[in-house]
Amino acid sequence: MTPFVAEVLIPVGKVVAVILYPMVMVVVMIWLERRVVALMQGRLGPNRVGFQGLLQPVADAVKLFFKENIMQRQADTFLFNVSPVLVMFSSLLAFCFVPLGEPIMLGSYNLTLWIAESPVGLLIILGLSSISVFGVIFGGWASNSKYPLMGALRSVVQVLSYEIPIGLTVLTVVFVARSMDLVEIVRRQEASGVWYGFLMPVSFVVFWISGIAETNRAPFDLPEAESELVAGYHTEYSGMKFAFFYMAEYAHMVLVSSLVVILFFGGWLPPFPSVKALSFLHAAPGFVWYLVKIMFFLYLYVWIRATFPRYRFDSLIRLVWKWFVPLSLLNFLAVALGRFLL
Amino acid sequence: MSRLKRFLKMAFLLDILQGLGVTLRLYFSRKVTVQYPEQVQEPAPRFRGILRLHRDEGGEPLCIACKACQRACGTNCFDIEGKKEEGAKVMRPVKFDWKLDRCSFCGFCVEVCPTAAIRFSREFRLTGTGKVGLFFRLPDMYLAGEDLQEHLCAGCRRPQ
Amino acid sequence: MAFKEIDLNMGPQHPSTHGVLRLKLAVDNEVVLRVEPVVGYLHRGMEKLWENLTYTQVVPLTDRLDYIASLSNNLGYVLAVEKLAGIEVPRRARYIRVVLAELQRLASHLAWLGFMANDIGAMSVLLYGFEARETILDVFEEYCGARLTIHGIRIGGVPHDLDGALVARIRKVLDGIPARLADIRALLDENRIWKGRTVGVGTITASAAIEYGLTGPPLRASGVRWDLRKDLPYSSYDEFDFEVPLGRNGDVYDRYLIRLEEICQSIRIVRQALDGLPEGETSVKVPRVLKVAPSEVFHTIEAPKGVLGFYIKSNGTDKPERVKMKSPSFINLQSLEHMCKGNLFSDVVGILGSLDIVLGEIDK
Amino acid sequence: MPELAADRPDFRQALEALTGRFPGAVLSSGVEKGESAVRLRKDDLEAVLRFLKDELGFNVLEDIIVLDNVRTAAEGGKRFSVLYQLYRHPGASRIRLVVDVGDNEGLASAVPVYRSADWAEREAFDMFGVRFEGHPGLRRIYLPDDFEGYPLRKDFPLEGRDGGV
Repeated sequence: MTPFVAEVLIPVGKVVAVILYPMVMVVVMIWLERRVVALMQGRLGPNRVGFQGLLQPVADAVKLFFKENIMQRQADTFLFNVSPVLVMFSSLLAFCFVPLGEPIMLGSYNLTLWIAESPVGLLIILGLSSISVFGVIFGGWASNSKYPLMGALRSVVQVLSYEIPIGLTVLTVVFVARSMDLVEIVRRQEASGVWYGFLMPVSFVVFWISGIAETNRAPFDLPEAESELVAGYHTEYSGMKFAFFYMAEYAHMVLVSSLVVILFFGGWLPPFPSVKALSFLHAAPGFVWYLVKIMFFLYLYVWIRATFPRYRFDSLIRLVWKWFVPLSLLNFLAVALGRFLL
Repeated sequence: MSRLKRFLKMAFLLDILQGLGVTLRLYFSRKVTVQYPEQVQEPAPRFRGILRLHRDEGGEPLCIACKACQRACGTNCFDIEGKKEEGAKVMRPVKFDWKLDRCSFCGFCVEVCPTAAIRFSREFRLTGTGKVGLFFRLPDMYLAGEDLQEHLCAGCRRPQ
Repeated sequence: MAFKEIDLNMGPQHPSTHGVLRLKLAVDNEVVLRVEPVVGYLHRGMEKLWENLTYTQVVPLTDRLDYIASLSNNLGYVLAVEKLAGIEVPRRARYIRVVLAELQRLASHLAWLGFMANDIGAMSVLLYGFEARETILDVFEEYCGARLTIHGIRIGGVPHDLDGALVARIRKVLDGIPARLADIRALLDENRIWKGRTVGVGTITASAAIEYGLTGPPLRASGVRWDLRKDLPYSSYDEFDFEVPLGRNGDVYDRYLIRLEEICQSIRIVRQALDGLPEGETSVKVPRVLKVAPSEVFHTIEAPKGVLGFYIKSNGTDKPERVKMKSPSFINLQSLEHMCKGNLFSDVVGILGSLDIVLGEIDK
Repeated sequence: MPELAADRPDFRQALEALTGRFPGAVLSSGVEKGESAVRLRKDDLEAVLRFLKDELGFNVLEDIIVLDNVRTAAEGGKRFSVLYQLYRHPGASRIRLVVDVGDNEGLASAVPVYRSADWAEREAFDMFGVRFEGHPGLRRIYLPDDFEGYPLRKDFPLEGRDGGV
């Protein structure tokens, strides 16, 4: 292991891997969403492009790439162009802190399956995910037309008010795991033998539903409500700029799913560690388990989108302020008492 | 009692889970998609496709140019001229112009035709590439199948 | 900060205006202040055309009025002409017309269910509703060869007879619908998001509904018991027994429930009509060139969208002097502003969906 | 020959109340094909409408129909006749009021009495050019506002004017 390889090649390789990982997940997600929603509606979904439609996302990307980039004359050019980048940048950057699996020993070199591990990893991810809100707001506002403006206004209120329950529920996990370092949290769950999702089910449910609202998905997709605001904040976007918004939304979904998996379902830990009979499960590396859990939550995203109607704006806000915030406060209290007594 | 039951239902997200249950069951249900170009759903016997003229067994056209269909048509798609050859028993159409783009498939012409010369076919692929393809002269009224498609795309500039 | 009201343009190209309708909305940050529907984008001058066509040639044009329920338009016009010309239709033809009209009501309500649910976000229900509707359109295709602009009812009777195979197929279709409906009801009826979007939204009281001339399901949702099939029975509707579902507080949720209940009632009617199908001719001999003595008539039927009326004045020739169509969607749309005032912008979509309007019928 | 008004009980009773209350208003009345029609003088229209709605319970104005009798009108007769289809609910009975209007004469609007007359009158104006005084916003409903001419008039060519809007 020459220093050149250890110092330069591996970090660069890891960075490329972290950039590619969400891209691949986005492609998988696009295909998964169209197929699953279709199958739930009694139809087949894309099955023409490539085997069972697997090349459909590629076809979409190529189509969007060659589409003309239209911009409103009165649009604010700088903000109009910067917002897709902002949204994309914040989602991808957050993936640097997401630990994908147990570090692997390459000879003497300890290859860690994440780019950075910082004691405040969780805080950074939450901070980055609220930066993408700026992208949405600037995008909607800079398009200088009424529907995107309304989409942007809705998205501001929705994302900000849903960050409170997310913050509180994350707090309960940090409280129990005594650290904000994601790797540490997974290790704690391994040590304590129980996943926090089962220890604190209320936190998990509130976090998950707020996560859906955070990414403007399914019942909470008011900022991009097709039947009301035509296409919400990205109405005026076309071509690659629209593709950026589109991919960023999926990347954000993958980010929230991986957060749920790490915080509440023990990142890369195989299930039922204590049961001897199922010990063959340990054979699969941590990364595979991490992927399986993420795929379940991504499937859940699509499943919910195919089932539920859309919330109205005021009931959406009433839901968070009247139900989620007090619920997560009480839950935090209960967890605090629990830890104090046990 | 019902208030408590309702509260419990709401608290444990029963309506949400019921909805998810329905979509999951339908996820595994039979799919109804017909893969169109490969599988073609056979239209019903009485299907009102494009109008076609017919000939009797001897190959003689049945149409006697009586213009009953022209009169019955509400959107005047027909423009017929008939001529009686000497020695022929019955008049024959010399000019039989029919505009597909004006036809509303109402079926009056088929009902009113005395010799059942004009009838609905079961052809539903009627897309053309220009007005030229949608205008039918007398010989075109007998086309069917591929040469009908050929005619419909008459005005197309793309090389065949 | 001076209060500034945004005037928003919804349509004419908008995903949920069910055709070419433009809504001029005055909106104060999502709260609707004023709604002004602008119509006329689909105006084809039907009434002018009708004055220059013979009585029989007008029937295929009535298909294109409410293109979701073309058989009901046929029935409405044909009954008016028969009353005008004094044509007596054989009993078997009247029963077949009831079967066709009620099947058309089923298809129209299923299409409405799909559109409205999709507007409020439940996109899967659109597919389930349309899948059930396809089975009914197959019956129409089997019966007279067309699926949307059907032209399946003629002056003097019906063009074809219902043979055994077709009756069996209709019964099979009728058995399939309740199951599909149960799926949709399980998805929507008790769903808190759906109820949150529909209960108490776009309410209209019974007196205001009558004042605005509202008819059909939106009126019955406010508790007014007015169904022409019961009050002024036509085409032997009085020989079938069915209930008229009524709502209590006239909001979007009640209109949703009423149309679902009407689907069940229509199934009952079709079953009774098929069981009691009398023998006899399917149509009476009508002269090819139908000349009608000078007179005038205004005849109404209960179409899926509301009371559909035809005023016809004859002048002795084979062409009507004047044909005026009273369109239910045209009148129901007028009360949109009354229902939307004070609600949120996203409710306008739900309320418009619950009115079940079709622009072909509004613009004529 | 229209049947005599006498044999339709509910119509006869409405007719008597009407002639009692407005002596000169009813010009003629009759029942044809089971439908009752009353021809009114133009200026009593609004009062009769209000009377029918409040006292006799005809609470629904179903439709406003305009006829262009330019060919059939007798010499000196009015060109348009405007028909009001009224419906009584509950009770399921109908009455049709007929009012004759000259070419550029106005007519009292029915909107103050029946809200549903709003668009019906706008359509009548758009198609025939009949002016309804007192209508909150009388303008074209189907055709663009700058369209000249009234299409449903008998003298308007079927194929439209060439180069028309």
